[in-house]
Amino acid sequence: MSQTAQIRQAARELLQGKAVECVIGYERGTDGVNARPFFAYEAAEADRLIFDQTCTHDLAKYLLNRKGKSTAIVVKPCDSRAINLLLNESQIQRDKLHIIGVVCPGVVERRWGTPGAKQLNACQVCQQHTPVVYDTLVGQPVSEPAVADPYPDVAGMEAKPADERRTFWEEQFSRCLRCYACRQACPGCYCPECFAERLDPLWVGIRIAPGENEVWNTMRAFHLAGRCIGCYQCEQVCPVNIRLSLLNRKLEKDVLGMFHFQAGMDAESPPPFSTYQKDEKLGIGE
Amino acid sequence: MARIGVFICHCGTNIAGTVDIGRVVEAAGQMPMVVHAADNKYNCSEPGQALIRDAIAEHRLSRVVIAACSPRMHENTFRKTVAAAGLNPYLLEMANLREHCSWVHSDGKEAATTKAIELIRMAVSKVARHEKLFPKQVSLTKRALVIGGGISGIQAALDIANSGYKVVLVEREPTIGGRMAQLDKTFPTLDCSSCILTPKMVDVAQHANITLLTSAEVKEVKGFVGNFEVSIVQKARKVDHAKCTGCGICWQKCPEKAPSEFDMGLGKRSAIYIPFPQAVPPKPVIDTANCRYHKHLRFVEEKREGKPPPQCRVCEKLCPVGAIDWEQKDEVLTEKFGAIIVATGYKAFEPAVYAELGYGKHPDVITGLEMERMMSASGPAGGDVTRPSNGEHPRDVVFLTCIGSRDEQRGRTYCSKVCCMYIAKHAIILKEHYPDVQCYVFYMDVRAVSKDYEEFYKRAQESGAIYIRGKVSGIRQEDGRLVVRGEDTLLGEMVEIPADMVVLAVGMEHSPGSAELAQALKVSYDINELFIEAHPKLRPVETMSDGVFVAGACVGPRDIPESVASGSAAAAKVAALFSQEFLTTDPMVASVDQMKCGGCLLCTKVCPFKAIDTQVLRDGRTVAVVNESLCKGCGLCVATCRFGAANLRGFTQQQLLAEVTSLWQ
Amino acid sequence: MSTIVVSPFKEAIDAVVEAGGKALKQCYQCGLCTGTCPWNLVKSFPTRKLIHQSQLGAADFESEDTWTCATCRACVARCPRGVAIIDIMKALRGVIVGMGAGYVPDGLRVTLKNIAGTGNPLGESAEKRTDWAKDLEIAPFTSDTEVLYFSCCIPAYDPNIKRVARATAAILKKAGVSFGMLGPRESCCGESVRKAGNESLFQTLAQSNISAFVERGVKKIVVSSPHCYHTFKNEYPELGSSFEVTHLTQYLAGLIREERLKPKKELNLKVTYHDPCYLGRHNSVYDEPREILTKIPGLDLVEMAECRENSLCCGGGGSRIWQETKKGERLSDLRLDQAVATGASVLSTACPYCMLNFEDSILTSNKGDMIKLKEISELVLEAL
Amino acid sequence: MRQFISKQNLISWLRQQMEARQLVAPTQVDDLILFRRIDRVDDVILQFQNTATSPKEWLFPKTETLFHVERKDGKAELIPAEIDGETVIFGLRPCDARGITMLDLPYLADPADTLYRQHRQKTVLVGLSCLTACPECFCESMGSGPEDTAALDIMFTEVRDGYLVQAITEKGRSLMPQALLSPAETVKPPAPETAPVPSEGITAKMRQAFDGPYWGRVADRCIHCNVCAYVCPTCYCFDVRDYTNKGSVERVRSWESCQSPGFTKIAGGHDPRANKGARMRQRFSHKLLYFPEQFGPLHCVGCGRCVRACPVNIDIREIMQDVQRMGAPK
Amino acid sequence: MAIDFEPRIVGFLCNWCSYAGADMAGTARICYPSNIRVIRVPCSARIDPLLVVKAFQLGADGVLVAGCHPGDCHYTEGNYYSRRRFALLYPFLEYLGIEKGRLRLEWVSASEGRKFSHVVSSFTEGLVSLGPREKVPAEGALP
Repeated sequence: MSQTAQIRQAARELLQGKAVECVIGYERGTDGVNARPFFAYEAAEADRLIFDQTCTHDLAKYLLNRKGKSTAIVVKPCDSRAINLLLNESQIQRDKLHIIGVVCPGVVERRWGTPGAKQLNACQVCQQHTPVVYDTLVGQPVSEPAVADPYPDVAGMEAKPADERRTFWEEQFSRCLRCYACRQACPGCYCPECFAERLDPLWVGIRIAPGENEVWNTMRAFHLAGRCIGCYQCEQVCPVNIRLSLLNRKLEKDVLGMFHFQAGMDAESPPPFSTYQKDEKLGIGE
Repeated sequence: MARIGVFICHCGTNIAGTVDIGRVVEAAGQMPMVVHAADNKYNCSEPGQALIRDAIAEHRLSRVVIAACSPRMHENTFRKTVAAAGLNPYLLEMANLREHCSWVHSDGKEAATTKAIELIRMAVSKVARHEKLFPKQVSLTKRALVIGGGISGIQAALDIANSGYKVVLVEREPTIGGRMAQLDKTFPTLDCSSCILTPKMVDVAQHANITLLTSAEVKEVKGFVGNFEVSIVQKARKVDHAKCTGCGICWQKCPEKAPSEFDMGLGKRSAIYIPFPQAVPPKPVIDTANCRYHKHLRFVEEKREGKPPPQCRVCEKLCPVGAIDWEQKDEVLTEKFGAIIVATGYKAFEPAVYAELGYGKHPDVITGLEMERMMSASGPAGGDVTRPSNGEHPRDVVFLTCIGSRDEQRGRTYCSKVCCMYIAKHAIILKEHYPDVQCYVFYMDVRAVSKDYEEFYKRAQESGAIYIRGKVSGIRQEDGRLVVRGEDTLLGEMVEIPADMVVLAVGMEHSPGSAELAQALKVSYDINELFIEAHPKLRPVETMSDGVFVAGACVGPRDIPESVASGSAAAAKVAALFSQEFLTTDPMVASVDQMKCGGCLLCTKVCPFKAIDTQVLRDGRTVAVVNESLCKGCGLCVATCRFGAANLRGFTQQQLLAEVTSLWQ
Repeated sequence: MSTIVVSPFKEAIDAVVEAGGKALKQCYQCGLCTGTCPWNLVKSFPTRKLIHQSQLGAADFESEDTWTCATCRACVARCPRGVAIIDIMKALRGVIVGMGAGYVPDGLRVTLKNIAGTGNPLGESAEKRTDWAKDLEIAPFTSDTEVLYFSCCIPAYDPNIKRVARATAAILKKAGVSFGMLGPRESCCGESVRKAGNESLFQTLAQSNISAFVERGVKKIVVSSPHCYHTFKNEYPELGSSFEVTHLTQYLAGLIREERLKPKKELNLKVTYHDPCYLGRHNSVYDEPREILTKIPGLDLVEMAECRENSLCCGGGGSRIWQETKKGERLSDLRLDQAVATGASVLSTACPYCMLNFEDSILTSNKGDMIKLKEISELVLEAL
Repeated sequence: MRQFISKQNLISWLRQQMEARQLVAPTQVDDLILFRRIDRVDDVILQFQNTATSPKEWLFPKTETLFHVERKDGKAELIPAEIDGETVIFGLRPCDARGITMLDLPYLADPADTLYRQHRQKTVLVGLSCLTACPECFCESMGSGPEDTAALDIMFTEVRDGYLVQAITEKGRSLMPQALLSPAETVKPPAPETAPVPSEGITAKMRQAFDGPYWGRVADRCIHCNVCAYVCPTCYCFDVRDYTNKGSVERVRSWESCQSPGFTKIAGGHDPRANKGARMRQRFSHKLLYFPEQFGPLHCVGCGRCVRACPVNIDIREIMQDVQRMGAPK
Repeated sequence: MAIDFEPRIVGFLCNWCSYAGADMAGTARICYPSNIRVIRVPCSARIDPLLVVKAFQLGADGVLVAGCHPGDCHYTEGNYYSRRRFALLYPFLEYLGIEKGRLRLEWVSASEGRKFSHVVSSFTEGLVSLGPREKVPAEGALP
């Protein structure tokens, strides 16, 4: 049975049996090529659900709008980590949730109207092809590949001289429209009021200009330190293609190196900033 | 709009000698919202303070900046000054022109002046965002909990009770008295230990202000200073102490015997027992592991094969008041307290790790505490010291010090403090009882540091004990005797001493369960599971958890006088606390804006004082809420909170950002 | 009373202090090391005093005592302040070797010269290193070979101990293990050389071995000697090597567990096992040798009074194996008595140095008809 | 009258423009094509589908200061912002140019937005007509088309070896030196066709579609990323804030979007459009109902950017179809 | 040019150790460069990384964060958390092109006046040799 068929069957059963009010999955979009998020409320709608390599969205973000409502959700492995993140941060309740985990070989870059040919950069170094948490598993679990160097992009950036890095980021941030699409797409961004939109204290002014853009982008990434689960929705939705993953992945790499922590692998481990080791050597203040 | 006054202090020439006060006053006067800027020879002098008070009234100032010395020096002084002028005392900010500027930049008047102006600008920006703060008053329960009924806990309980406050004394064992009750005599006076201890135990039992809970343990601690809520487990004793008169017939007639814990296994006790004759309360408990009826019950319950052991129930049959209660279960009592004293004491080091000494293998190798029981007139041998192997009197007795102490590899790093002295005591008493005994002491360093201790050591030497400097490397059995082998480091030769008995001067270790108790009380403990004082010198009986005090050997090795002193000291702290009608809390604590809280609850996990609770709002959201009585104002939650919901009064995000921003505006 | 002038050789002493590190300063002179040291069962060896002399900078470089320590590690395991006594001994010797002054035992001088010249302590030709295996038809080592069997120089050359290497090779063949040797490319591991204070020779030997291993594509090494084991596993990585090192007893225990080896023949022997210091106290391998012995049918394993952590040293570590030990002062003689006292007919062990010492003790004390000496591999081979 | 300009001449004309005034044109930035200020004529891209963001930012910048208030001698003085220098925007697609007419409607209507008016007066708009249509283009259904010259001063159409030139306004003609031109000999290539969208009568249908669950269902998948508004050539919402800096006050405006969660939050914290469905309905009602009611035309030029850019495929064409299909409310 | 350059340093000092250490430097009259502007916080754990990022954005040439030595925190464990936070922020800012020498975390106790003055001196020297920050993206500057 194809993954699509398995998802449809699971969704139909869940909706028919009233186990959940809604199944969040994917359906085909208006370009006839790409997938888009879909909320099925009735068993009859289950047949609109699909799964293929264009299912790039991290649907876990939608759970934040459905707190306390029984929901089934289709998740890829990276999205499943988002669920653990939200559970860890007391944002959602596990017992209200039915997780349909999909074994994922990687998804492709979204290009409107044409089938994407290139696998996402993130997927090329992915080390998690089976969801870390699920109730129903769609597909056969695969043994995880050992990726020798999961951060070639970050290492490349680190290797550049400081002034080159500064020039690079100045140009990238100068493009920023501060539309906050990156924030809106991110399953880890759910502050009732974003620091960037606060009037008091005024951390970031409303000017869409380099100074403000730098503070916004730096702190957006830093607020996700030890929390980014690597779905790269932020970079995908950015209308001006800022390389946001280079920021998130740098922090991910350092968090792994310093604190041996990866966000969302389980729902219990204390995140890096909420714990410490007395004798740890972190290369600062020593 | 705030009306800010800036008062710049010359501090004689301390500031004025380096900083151009005239320029600073002029610059301060032009800062936003500053309506008054003035200088003063000494702001902190009475005339100086009067000038400030007058200026507040004259210029209708709503905020004040004092540019003078370090706030660590005079912040409180000036808070009182502005309060006297009718302002909220927290509407004050200090700019540190002395310690942070004039004193350290005396080589550059220009630079120091520029810096002084900027420091004032920062303070002005910050003070504009100050809010009125009000200390809160919290009522308190004037009732103390003492955990541990050893000499330290007993002393603390009696002192508090005598100050007129109620005390609950909780002891894990069936009797109070602790380790001191096991000792024969005490150094350096050689008083009989139980003769000086038992009257105090009786005082505890009879004191109207003391409630004694034996066979009880603290399970859970909630709340904060003045308002603790403690769950105490009263373990099932299977004897109704309300009915029991302590007549003793049950423990005399009980047919089952077990090794006595109190006598370090050297003697026996019955299955229904009091640990020793002077126990308080003098009422027995049933040791269900050894009780024949309980063995029978377990046999039946576990459906074992064969014939069940007989149901004994002799105690029940003989009890004249029907106090035996087989149905008694563990009970949880929840009580309120205003303060807690921890006096959980120590346990003796287990010497089996030193395989070369053969403890447990050679019966004539015993510990110091076993020697105490042996020597005690009320002990299992009635004070007769004999070799466990054959019951004969020993002639040559070797003492080994530092067993488990001062040893990084197999023991504890610290010195246990009392061993040198109790070994000296044993040597003296042995010689007195048995003049033909020869004592040898292998020592590392003899530590005799309190009053009369050195003299006591001398007395041991005079009694004939031979002190050999070195550590024993092996004990072997030869012809029914022990041969103790080690280097005499002063001779530089190996020595071997044939002995009849070897006494290991075992050190002190934390009492079992210390870490769990410390966690429940939110008190820090070290790698040796010893409790950590708030300050080792200046706050030796306080902890970092307000309202929780420590006494006795749970903090580190202590002898009896020190344990008693610390018990009294902790009691004095409690009495001082209880002498207040209300507790006043510092208003410079954290708060959480519930509208902005996203409910990730990381703050509740990181707070070192467990001062953040959760609350479910009417809209269903779960948010963090600060318990202001527990909060100490570190601000860790503020930096942890991504939502910007947590804030710290007196050091708000707005205030700190204003300080930073003012440097570029 | 003679007077010691404190710190006469400042630089030399600094080297010792540095080797002892913080731990040397921490020594509080309790003398537990002296009492623990087995030499004090047969003569006087003031360990504590040497440490104190080192603290003061007053070491006596002309003393025989400098060369006595067999590095058995018994004192280090008990020292309450965790002083690295072996490192201090090593440093004292290093100063003498480095300065070229002071007393060095004759036997040691010759041996070190041999090793420097031929790569082995016996001064034999490197070409003959695998002559013991000539008739065993062992395939040459290639990059496809799974395991390098590093026999140690003693089993490679000593006519009496060759039987250990031969038994080992026979077992490995029977188990179908893909193994080989590097022949003349192998040198002495250098463990005892380092303990003898000759750091530069140790470095040369280690570099030579590491480059031979790397060139030939060695990944996994099985060794007969606990001394090779110790230095390959714990010291070579300082020079950047990263090979998987296994002692033969660990390897054989594994083969038996995986049932690639099945000892079937009943031996009907009472055997006692001597823990080599470098396998036991230095590397905590106590269980595998016993595991092997207990799996041999009909073998009754009995323990000596002092075993495992408290095992008595044979006296061969720390370059002692290359020095003459006077009759009456030989620890192996004491140990042999302990073995005989168990009533065992076989004394077994797993170290070439222990083998040499016990061979000698059995011979000189004429106890050959009371007890036989067998390396574990010999017993295993007999049982197959 | 159509004239011809060779590619070489076009490039030298662009160079002249660049030297005389600020030249803004499509250029490659990483893997995007964006309207950017041009410093090297070689950077101008002449063949492209359409830019990732609309050119509106050159007339209605993402951020601009409206005025300063300075304190002088104890008195406050207001200093309005001035636009200095002229700009030529080259390479406008007809849909984007029509988008500018949409900005004109609210901003130039009395009382005019003075800053926008200055931008508009000091900018020359040069179009480049479309030879191909993208699958998401639907300009023809929205009253524009590949050859629409609305708002343009000059229009170029690519032909073999060069471009047909159409100087539409006086300003356009004055900037186009005849020396570079020659009579047009090549015929204009046929205009591409765009997929039709049912825009007829949509305003009336929208009025009926106000209530019901429809908007909530669409909004389910909306993540309120604001991308639609930021890439749209017609959206014109902004937010205003005052800044203080060393005693001077500055009023700044920046783009804002009706989809952002706090957009309609008012003093006291109340937000009349707090739910996602209401915000979603607002966006399409403004485009298809309120704007036409106030100003006439539908507030969309069919450039297809929002269709392409929306990460969750909220497609205005699909919305229009759905709304058209809806029956009258019961 | 670098010779006349006076770097601007924002120093966040914890009240109990480092601020007291700075006071100690004053009491002992140990001179150091006047470039630092001190902001008093109760504990190094109070320092939100946003404040540091904001200081750099406004134009700070260097930011010093100082707290009690690990194990000596007045609040028992705050500095362990700040150590983690800044250990991560530090390489991140470097990655964004803010040179390594511009952010410094130090442990200064109340008795370490000399250490405080040494830290400020060496930090200032380091910043002088790094020179002014190039193209500080001033608030609101347009491209």
